[in-house]
Amino acid sequence: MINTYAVNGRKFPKSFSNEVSELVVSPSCGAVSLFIGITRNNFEGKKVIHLEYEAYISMAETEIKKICRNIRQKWPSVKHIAVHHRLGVVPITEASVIIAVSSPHRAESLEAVMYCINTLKASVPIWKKEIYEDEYSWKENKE
Amino acid sequence: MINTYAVNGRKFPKSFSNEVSELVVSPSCGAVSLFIGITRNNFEGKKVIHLEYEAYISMAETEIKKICRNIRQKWPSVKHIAVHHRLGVVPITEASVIIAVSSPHRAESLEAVMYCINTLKASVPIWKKEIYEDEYSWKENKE
Amino acid sequence: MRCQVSVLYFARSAELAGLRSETLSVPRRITARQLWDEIVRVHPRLAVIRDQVVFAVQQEYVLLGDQLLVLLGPEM
Amino acid sequence: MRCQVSVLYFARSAELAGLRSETLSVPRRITARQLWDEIVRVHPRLAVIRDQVVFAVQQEYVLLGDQLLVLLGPEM
Repeated sequence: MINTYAVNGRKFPKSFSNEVSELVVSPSCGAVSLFIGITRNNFEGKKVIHLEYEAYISMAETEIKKICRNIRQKWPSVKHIAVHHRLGVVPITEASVIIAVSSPHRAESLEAVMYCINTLKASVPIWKKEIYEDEYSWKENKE
Repeated sequence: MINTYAVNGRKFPKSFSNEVSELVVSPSCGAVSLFIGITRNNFEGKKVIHLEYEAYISMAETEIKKICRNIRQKWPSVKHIAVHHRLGVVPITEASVIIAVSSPHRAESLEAVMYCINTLKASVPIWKKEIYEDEYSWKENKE
Repeated sequence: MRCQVSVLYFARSAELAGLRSETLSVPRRITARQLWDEIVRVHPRLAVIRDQVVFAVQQEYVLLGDQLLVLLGPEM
Repeated sequence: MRCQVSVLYFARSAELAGLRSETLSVPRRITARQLWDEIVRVHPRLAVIRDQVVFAVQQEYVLLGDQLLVLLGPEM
């Protein structure tokens, strides 16, 4: 059982989602579920140029550790969990967050990934600045 | 809006999950959810050597088309859907099925992937033969 | 009136029947259950999977009940 | 009795305060709301985000209420 997590400014390499999913593969697991959060080109009708993420890194990692602990309580059969959040500028169509969870059967990994991204958005101190064509706006990372 | 689906004997290339997730990325989508079904090393305590999948291919593709149609009815904001199922022998820790769905917001892609794999297992004519050390067993693809 | 239908076997049913496809001559007006019985007459070993078999006609699943099938195409 | 606390600012609060971290001297016995008020005294522009601010002390979220904080570490 491994929890892997990182919140930092490193750009995700090409085929990073593949690397993250391989981190959680296990011979005893029939299911890997992934969620990839991506910068999209609009917010409430406004054209987004890019996003910029900022975190209270040490606290963010503490909060992600708590999420991993909760996942293991709720779904004891979950095997490996990987959570990677990128900081700084993230251009459109690039990933800012990748979550992968493995489990013997599919229901647990699917539910755990859903719980993980929802709780991450609600409780981990990461903020995003939406840069529009002529203005910007700081958001909690909820959306 | 693109539906991509394939049921055939082609081995998934390395970093295929990455390719499939890239198939569904769109500038208007903030979320990509993936499910990867993998051969695991045991079934009800018995050691599995590998799995062998067989399908009624043309009907399987028809049923997957129906699933895509249902996803678009249930979650109209879903953008792209990709479903790839491999046939023949699939060794342990290798993927037999990869599903990816993109949507502007995360809830839709997460729910659609969950629906897609559950419905695929329930309704698509694909069978798996579990090869144990000294016996084998044909299953509907439900598990 | 009889017609030719092409029957495909998969997974365990292919193993039990000993082949993956064949053409059978069956009455054109036939229920799903009668059609299954015709098939079992040709391949008695299939009888053991009666309760688990997944049965499709013209790529649509059908239950092994009394509903009348409409056999049109060559494929069943 | 007063103590030195290290205050970190993120996102909009960093922009409004004009800095990302600083050390402030505050009473050791203080409620969350009083601590916020101390911070706003130093950086009046922060007043506008009072209703949205996410406030954490020793890496634990706290509401801007009357609960007494235990200020131990250097970090707030």
